[in-house]
Amino acid sequence: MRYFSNFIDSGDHFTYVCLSYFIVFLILFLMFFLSYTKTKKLEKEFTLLSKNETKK
Amino acid sequence: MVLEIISVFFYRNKRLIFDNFNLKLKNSQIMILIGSNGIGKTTLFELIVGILEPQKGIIKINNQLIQKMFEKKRKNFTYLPHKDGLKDNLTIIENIENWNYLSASKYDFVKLKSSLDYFDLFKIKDENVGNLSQGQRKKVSLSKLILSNNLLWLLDEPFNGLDSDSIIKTKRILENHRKNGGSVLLSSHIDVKIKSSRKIVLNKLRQKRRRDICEINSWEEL
Amino acid sequence: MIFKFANPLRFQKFVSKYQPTLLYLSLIFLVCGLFFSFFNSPPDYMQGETVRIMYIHVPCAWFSLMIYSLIAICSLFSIVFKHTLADIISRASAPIGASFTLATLITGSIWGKPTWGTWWVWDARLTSELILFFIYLGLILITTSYEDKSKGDRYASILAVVGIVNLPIIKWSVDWWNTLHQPASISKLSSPSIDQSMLTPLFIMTISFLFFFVSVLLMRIKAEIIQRKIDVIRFNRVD
Amino acid sequence: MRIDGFFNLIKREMRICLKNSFVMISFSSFFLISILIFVFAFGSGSIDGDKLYKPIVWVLLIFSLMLISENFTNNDYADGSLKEMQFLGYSEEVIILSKGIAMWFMIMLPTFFLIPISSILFNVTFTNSVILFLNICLACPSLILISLVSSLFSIQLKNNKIIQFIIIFPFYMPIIIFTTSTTNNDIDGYIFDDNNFLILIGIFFITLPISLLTSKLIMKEINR
Repeated sequence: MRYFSNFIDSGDHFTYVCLSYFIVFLILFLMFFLSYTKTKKLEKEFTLLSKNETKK
Repeated sequence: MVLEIISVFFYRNKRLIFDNFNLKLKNSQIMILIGSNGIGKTTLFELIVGILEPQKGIIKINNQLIQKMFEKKRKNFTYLPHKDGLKDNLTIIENIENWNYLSASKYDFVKLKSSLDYFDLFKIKDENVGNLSQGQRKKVSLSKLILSNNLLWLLDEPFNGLDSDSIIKTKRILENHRKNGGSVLLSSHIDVKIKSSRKIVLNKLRQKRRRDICEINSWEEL
Repeated sequence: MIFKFANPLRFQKFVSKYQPTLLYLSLIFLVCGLFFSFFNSPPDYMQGETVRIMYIHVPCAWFSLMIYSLIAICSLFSIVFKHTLADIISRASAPIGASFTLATLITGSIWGKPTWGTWWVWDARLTSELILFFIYLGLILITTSYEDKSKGDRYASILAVVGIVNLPIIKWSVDWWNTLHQPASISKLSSPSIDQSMLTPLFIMTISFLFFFVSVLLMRIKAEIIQRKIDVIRFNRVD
Repeated sequence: MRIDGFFNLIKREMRICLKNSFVMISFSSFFLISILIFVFAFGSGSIDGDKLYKPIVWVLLIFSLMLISENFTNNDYADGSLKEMQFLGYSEEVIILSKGIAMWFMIMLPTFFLIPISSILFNVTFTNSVILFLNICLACPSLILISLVSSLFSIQLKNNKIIQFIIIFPFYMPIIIFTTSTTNNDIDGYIFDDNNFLILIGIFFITLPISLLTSKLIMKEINR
């Protein structure tokens, strides 16, 4: 806890560290989110297409 | 046997083009491949020449595998592709000379002159190829045939865009070549008549069969 | 062995079974790592509190290199054996690698501002990392810009194999040239030159990122396989 | 591979080059006009010539290399002569090598006149321009090979310029770094003691096999 309170008091450095953590997690989350939506969309499309195929 | 194609199987772009295709070409024989557009005539020539490799099957020229032929041995056939490889801003004679150097037949100006004369091209030999019409371009590339000393000729659509007069002239060259013991494989999308030649009609592979293959390809490979 | 997974159906089942678990594991490790990095590690006596950036900067850098070497190995495999799975893996992991590289560059420059006084220096390691980012961009562009997918894959694999020249330059640039960037602290596992309390968050973060990478990679591979199936169905319909 | 086949290829490339003299003219006029634009943009008063001259020349050279490399590969691909050379039995490495030699000739011949003229415009000292010229001589072969490979990469694409640039950029960077650092070190008069010249030659010997190999792979891929 002592380390953390020191860290919060460190002023300028605190913003730098928080900014970098925020940016990294933002990038990784975006990566995850984009691939997740892409997968879901493709899965939907595939089930639709394969249904049509079997009907024929 | 000059040219031998044994059970060639080839697909590209998920599309099956040849399935168990066989062809044999003997000495002093002219063979005409007839088929509609997109059937794979050009592909067949490229397979023979070694630009493409078949997935299965063997192709032999003079009883030698084409993939194992190196520069010098490759000079024993003459292939005129559909895209003629003529440079627009070079004159006719420069183009022919370039081809002559690359195909490593000996430079012989008299022979060159006679070959250009045969199609009445010697008069306009200093014209840029870009200014010529489609038929004249074809004539320029056909005059390479007279220059070459090879026995096997592979011609992709030689009669495209020619007038009737030069079609007759071309046929005369082919027949002379046959009499001298050479053999010719040529393709055409329309029916042409040449004396004592064999015809092979390429048919489109059946729809269902093609589909099966395509499915097998994508699933097995995954 | 590898060809056992080559069956797409089996692979998809595997992915849908284990992918969420991997993601949860990564989240758990992430929370642990955050706790360690903020509460349980001391500030560096030279760099001060900014040393905490290192706990994400270093794993990102490792992964940017590791993913590239994965792509390069897959590309070599695909050039030699022409196996589609290798193409799919390299296609799926290129964007992830690019995002890790971007993260490395951004955190590095944020770290550089308080420590060196500038956002960016044309130092060997930074430059080579930037080059890596551009190679990733080229890979992504070349795979997406071809109509015929297999052709794009083949070109991309050739490019990836050529680009492997850059990897040793990044790895050993700090040893070869005397640069501003500090040399690797954990080169020897037996006696690392940094303290134990700083090592724990670093490794926990690395493990968390590893799980994240694997789960996203699996998801992207699955998407790629479905995409190819859709392409096959569409292609058959056209005929 | 017989050696006279190689000479035949070079002869062919040179003949096409000399016939396409508009390429050389357009290259040199592009170079001169851009230099003039830079001169006008800086204003006539105070140009810090020695410092700005080298980067400007390198930027222009790289862009013009990219533009010219298209003439060698894309035209050949379009009219089918690339295929023709392949089925006539010339190996892919030799084709690319002959193209590279022809292109080197085509770049170096105008540069020989362009560098002095533009260095007069920029008020650059004589030694500096000589060093720059030497640098271009040494670095151009590897740059040319890389640009040929990258133009092969994008030969079948419609909007190929951007992709070509992005592919080419990471591989150009080390060469540019070393060339510019050579020209910056010459203040003391130690020109030829510099290691960077040796490094440039070394880079050429690394790029030569790699680019030949990749071009072989790509040219096999193009036909497929």
